[in-house]
Amino acid sequence: MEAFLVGLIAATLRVATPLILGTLGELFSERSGILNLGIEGTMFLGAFTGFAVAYLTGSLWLGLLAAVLAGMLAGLLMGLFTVTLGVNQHVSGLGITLLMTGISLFLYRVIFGERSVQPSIPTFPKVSPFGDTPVLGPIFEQYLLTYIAIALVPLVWWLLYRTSFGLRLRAVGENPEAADAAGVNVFRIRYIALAIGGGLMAAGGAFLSLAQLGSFIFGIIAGRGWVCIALIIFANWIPSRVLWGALLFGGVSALQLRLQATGAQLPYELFLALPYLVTILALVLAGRSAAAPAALLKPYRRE
Amino acid sequence: MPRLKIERYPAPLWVRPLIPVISIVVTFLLTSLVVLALNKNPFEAFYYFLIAPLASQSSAIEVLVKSTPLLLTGAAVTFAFSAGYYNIGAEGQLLAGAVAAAGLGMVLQNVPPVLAIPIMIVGGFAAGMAYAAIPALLKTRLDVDEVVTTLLLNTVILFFISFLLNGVWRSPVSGWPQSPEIADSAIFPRLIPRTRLHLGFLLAWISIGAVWLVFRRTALGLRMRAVGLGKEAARFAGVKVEQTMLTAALISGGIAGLAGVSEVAGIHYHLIEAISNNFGYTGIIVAMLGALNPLGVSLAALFLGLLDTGAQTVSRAMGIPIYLGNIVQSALLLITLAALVLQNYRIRRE
Amino acid sequence: APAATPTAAPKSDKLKVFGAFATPIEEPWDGVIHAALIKAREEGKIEYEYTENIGYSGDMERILREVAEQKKPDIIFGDAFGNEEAVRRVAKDFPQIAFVFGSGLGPSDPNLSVFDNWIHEPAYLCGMLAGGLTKTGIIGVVGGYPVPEVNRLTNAFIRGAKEVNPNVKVLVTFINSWFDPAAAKEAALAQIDAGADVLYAERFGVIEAAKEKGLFVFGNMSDQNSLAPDLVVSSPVWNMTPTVEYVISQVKAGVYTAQDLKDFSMVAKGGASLAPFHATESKIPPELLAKVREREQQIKEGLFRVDIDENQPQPVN
Amino acid sequence: MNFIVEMQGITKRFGVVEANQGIDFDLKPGEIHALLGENGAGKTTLMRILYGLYRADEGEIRVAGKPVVIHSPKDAIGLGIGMVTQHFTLVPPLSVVENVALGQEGAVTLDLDQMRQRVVDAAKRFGIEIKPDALVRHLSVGERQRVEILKSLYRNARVLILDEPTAVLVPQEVEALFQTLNKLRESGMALVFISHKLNEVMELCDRITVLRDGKKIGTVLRGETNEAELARMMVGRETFGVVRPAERRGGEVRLKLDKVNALDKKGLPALKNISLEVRAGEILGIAGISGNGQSELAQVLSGMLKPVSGTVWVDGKDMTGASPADFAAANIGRVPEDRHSGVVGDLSVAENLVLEHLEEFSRNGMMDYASVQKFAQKMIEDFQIKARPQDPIRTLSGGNMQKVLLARALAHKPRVLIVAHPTRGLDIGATDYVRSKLLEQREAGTAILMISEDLDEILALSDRIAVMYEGRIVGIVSGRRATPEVLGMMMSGALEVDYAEA
Ligand SMILES: Nc1ncnc2c1ncn2[C@@H]1O[C@H](COP(=O)(O)OP(=O)(O)OP(=O)(O)O)[C@@H](O)[C@H]1O
Ligand SMILES: Nc1ncnc2c1ncn2[C@@H]1O[C@H](COP(=O)(O)OP(=O)(O)OP(=O)(O)O)[C@@H](O)[C@H]1O
Ligand SMILES: [Mg+2]
Ligand SMILES: [Mg+2]
Repeated sequence: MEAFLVGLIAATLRVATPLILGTLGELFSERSGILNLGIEGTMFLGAFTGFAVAYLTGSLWLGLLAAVLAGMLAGLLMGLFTVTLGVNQHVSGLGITLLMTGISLFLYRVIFGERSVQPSIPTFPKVSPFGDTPVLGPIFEQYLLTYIAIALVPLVWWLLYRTSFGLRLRAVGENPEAADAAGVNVFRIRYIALAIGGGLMAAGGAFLSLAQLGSFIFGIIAGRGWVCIALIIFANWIPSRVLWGALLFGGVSALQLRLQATGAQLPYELFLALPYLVTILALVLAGRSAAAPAALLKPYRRE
Repeated sequence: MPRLKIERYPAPLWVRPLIPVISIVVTFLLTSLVVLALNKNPFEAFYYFLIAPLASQSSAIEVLVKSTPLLLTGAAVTFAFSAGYYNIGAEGQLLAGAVAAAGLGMVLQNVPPVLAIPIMIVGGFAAGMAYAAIPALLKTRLDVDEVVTTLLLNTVILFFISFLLNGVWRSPVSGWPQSPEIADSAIFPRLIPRTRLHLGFLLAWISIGAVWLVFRRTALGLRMRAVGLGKEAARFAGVKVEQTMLTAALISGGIAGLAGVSEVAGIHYHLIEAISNNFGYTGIIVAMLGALNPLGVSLAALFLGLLDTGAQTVSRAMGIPIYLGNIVQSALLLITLAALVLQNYRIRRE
Repeated sequence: APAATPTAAPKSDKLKVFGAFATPIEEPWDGVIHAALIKAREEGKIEYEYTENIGYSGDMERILREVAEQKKPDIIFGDAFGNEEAVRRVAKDFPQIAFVFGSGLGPSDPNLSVFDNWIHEPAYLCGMLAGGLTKTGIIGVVGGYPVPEVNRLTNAFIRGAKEVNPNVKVLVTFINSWFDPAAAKEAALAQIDAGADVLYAERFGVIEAAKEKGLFVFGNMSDQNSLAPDLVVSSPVWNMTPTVEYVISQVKAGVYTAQDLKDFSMVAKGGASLAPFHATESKIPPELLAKVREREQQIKEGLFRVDIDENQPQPVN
Repeated sequence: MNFIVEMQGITKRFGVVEANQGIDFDLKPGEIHALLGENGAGKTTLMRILYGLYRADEGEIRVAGKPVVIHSPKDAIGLGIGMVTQHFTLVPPLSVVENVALGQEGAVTLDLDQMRQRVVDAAKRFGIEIKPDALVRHLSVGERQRVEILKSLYRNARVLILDEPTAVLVPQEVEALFQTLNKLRESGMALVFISHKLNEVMELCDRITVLRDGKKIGTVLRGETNEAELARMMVGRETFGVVRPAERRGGEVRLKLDKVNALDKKGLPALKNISLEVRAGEILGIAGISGNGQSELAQVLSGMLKPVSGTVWVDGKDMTGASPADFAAANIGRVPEDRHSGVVGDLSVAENLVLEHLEEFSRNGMMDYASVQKFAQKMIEDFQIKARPQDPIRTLSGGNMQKVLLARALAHKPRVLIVAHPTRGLDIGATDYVRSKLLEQREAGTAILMISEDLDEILALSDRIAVMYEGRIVGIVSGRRATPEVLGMMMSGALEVDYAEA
């Protein structure tokens, strides 16, 4: 039982990592007033770019850096459409997802050709601060990126609530007219938020290809971006709740796979659907108090 | 450096029909760089993309087949969005309709088509409606944001379908996760013999017609638009906002459900998990590209159907990775959206 | 007038073959068919073009019709899973073309032959190796969906393991997705935490888990040793070349008929095999190796039959 | 040169509309300069240009003698220009301190204590009372306005533009605002005060510039002019105002409230045991300082808010907790507090006009657009609305929008009419017109309940006046006997009048 729980907790942290990164990315974007449905594609782009660059240069860190940069570019492109042009955010986001997925697949084919066994690279090593200590040892034997993702949560909180950028970001997402009148450059803040957000999303994707798998496989994101969209609402746009939401979601997914390994006869589909149903339930309970940024989905334009 | 200034300056009316053309040309210029990098002829690529699918009667009809589910989901999304209900769940409602069609189709053995087909249509509509009712009631009764609930429910029903197809409905013949074939009498008749154009295409146009009729000619349509454009003001003026929104959401779900019926009864004759090629999500794109206007929506659906067909053709004919199609499609979508916005502006030097 | 029309292919006595795949060819199943056709083309036996990622939402029928009408190929290879009826409808309308499709159903007259990846025999051999290699007495299989194609491999693997090690416990997890390598890896790690020390990677992602934990693992479909040379002991390998060559010869001879090409995907005809052990050979106990080699030989000669069991395996066997 | 701001030859076009035509305007330190004009005269446009929200098509701006180009509010702020716009530009979920400091945080990281201290200090220095830690969301309109002013001052504004600052305030708040503005003038600031209220301008300002139809009519010194002259400059005529016909007692009771209690948005009691009656053919004015329950009363009487207890009768029928749809069906005309909340901006004038009574314009659910068009034409004529039936209503000026709402409410000869702030923000002509329509309706026998913060309006129109204070009705007096002094005392809670006395 103890071993099961230890394994479950460790797995939960792993499964939650890309969700934390992706949802924090979405947090930046939405706090600035832009719903970024490009997240699924941006995570995919991150997974691809990270892998391709790491494969070609032999450096995982360069891969990660490239993934983040590519994600930032995707965020800026989203900005071009939603911030500068004020195009409908739902459609721009879906368009960005399509485009980023297409570009990644296309380049993968161009760079790696057709192969029967996918290319692979050594992954990021795990760190184990507690060594072989029972319980703590295996639980905290994690990829560095997992620690980075968790550490980002308070960092993002600090950025949002304790820096002038954060204050401006929140103002821009709530009332861009007011922020503008106060001398805040709404457009610039939104672009920066989208770039940071895109970078984080891509890092979430890169975690899968560079740490979890060491390869880039077509179904690698498998809808995790959409899960992040649900999580951001579950989290009520608050950084700490992003962490709890991601852990809850990760925990249920991990539990399902682990129970199967114990021989439990499970209705898998129910288990797989459970996190989604729980999110809906949480929404029902949180209901009216859910506080989306007021300017979300509304393009800002000076007349 | 002179500062450039962007100012509102609506383009003259004659520019509007040119927007798609301009967008296509711009997309062509951008993506031809990719084609050139592959040492292929971009003109040839775009011939296959945009013209080849229309060059023969049979492939032109296939474009119509392809656009059928998009017309339906586009109409569905238009209904909801116009009433200010952001139904991202056409995908899930389509699947619900497909489940109903597959289920009904199985039990309708020995029922004559004149009965079986209306039952399929009504059943699919009802299933889509029922699945749409969950988020719609949560929205109108408990004020739960529908964008997320509909998005989440899209995934939930996929698990349900997986449960059916890997369990009770698994085809006893192939063992593959697909439902048993529907009865012959439940299969949609072909509109043109020896093509795949089926009754669903007609349903699609009826749905588009319904969008037009409801929004332009009925009191319900005016109420829906009022709610969509100004919920509280409409409420003040005596519109029953929740009821109107619920109606819009249910009709929207029903039409999306029809898309599911149409795919099952017109194309596949059974249910599979991959029955929807993101038709529900593409429906959002269709509705927005078409500016929530029946004519626009139908043109957008036809156009996306063409692009989808063309993407396959290019890849096949020129040996270009199939993913170029995704790139061109999404680039064209984004560029068209940009062009629709930019037509209202001009750039001037200050 | 179109700026360019496809240039008509120069007439030659080579057969024109077309590949129609529902998935991207990176997907291993279709990848194997594609690889065999590419090989045939490189050997100068055929002209070959293909289209991929057709999907399951109704495009297969259209594309097959277009290809049949416009390209007039002699043979169309592809996979019919999820598109069975579409493929069969088109085949019926073009009786002069040989349709050769992966399918869970039987052939349809006059011109649709079927094949499948009948690699349960090497899967059985892998099971034997796994049963012999495990120290904990627990081994694991991670699969996509419990469909017949996956079930029969899994069941064969389990039986192979039990032959060598009757007390072995075999864990079976389905991730309910064809493509979610991260979930497959997590499923494998869960099995490892439950004591498994040898794994069978029906899906991508499992080898990565074995690599991380330094455990022996078996690939699937093609020789995946390169993913972890010290750890991937072997893989049941599917080879479509015997099927492709047989069909070509039949069509050339003008005697092609609809048939089940199953045999050509089995060990006896070279359509299935156990991948080489590479660097892991030295780590396999010699008695075990001998036993496996013996069985392999028996299978080749038709002296040993691996049962085909397509029922869904239990989570724990 | 002692001008701090000089605007010369400013022209601004919106499509075909010339909102400003070659306007000259200047400002001296230590003065309050009024910008006076009717709706649409171009006041806001001119000042938005100065604040960088619009670019002028022609003309030149000099600040402290130097020609400048102002691209954005940021540039304006840099030049020491601040503006308090009509619709506040505050961020509701942020605190007062955060709102004030926004964009002026000083460092990359926020030192919250220091930031708070600086804001509080600034508030003290300028004598502006604020609640530093409250969320703006929870502040009253007057409090928000003070935050807005502080925001500009905090940015070292030497020039402060106030766009119709009194339109949203109650008398006491106006008084406080004027004190603040006087103090700022004494400190050497230059202030622009936009208004259509002559008495305010005469009370507060040093110089007055009058605009009409986008053109400057002239600039006069307060000491050298009077209200009549200003009015003439504004509208080109001298007298206006409605004379109420002789007082008369109404007929039968049409609207009756009995011990109605209701909660506001925050869940606090907003209406406490409200009981009142309105009779056919009378106007009952509801006076009170804003925020004393008038909004909630209007909402209860239009179906937008459900009372927690008590009863509302209309024509003897229990309408407690009925929906807006029920109110519309019961033929109760309603003109909302905020006109933008009563019309759907993107629907046409015609569609907005029929929205309340769709059943009359449709058969079997199908709209009869011919009769809609006819109806709209008639209303546009009858109510002198400057618009076409097909125009989106958001393109109408405030006055015309108000006329549409009034037309919609009156078209069906309502049994009861509920109007809130019928003339808020309207120019003199439109105000006149709306008031005459209300009196016409009174003559026709409608029972009218009119909520207003404009005491002149209350006194000019009401047969009886009920005063609200802290959610209660503290007294009902007859219009004949009421004086501003008495009402003012009641509104401030200093006096209660027995119902019977009225
Ligand atoms: N953004 C805009 N687009 C088009 N026209 C505008 C715009 N803003 C103002 N106008 C037009 O410019 C003219 C002047 O408007 P402005 O708002 O400056 O008037 P105002 O004097 O402030 O009126 P009010 O007293 O109602 O506030 C009006 O005719 C108005 O219709
Ligand atoms: N986007 C716009 N397009 C066209 N005209 C506009 C636009 N925005 C404002 N206007 C015009 O500007 C003028 C002033 O608008 P505004 O909203 O300030 O109304 P207002 O009369 O001041 O009423 P309120 O007191 O409610 O603000 C109106 O005449 C309106 O026609
Ligand atoms: Mg104004
Ligand atoms: Mg105004």
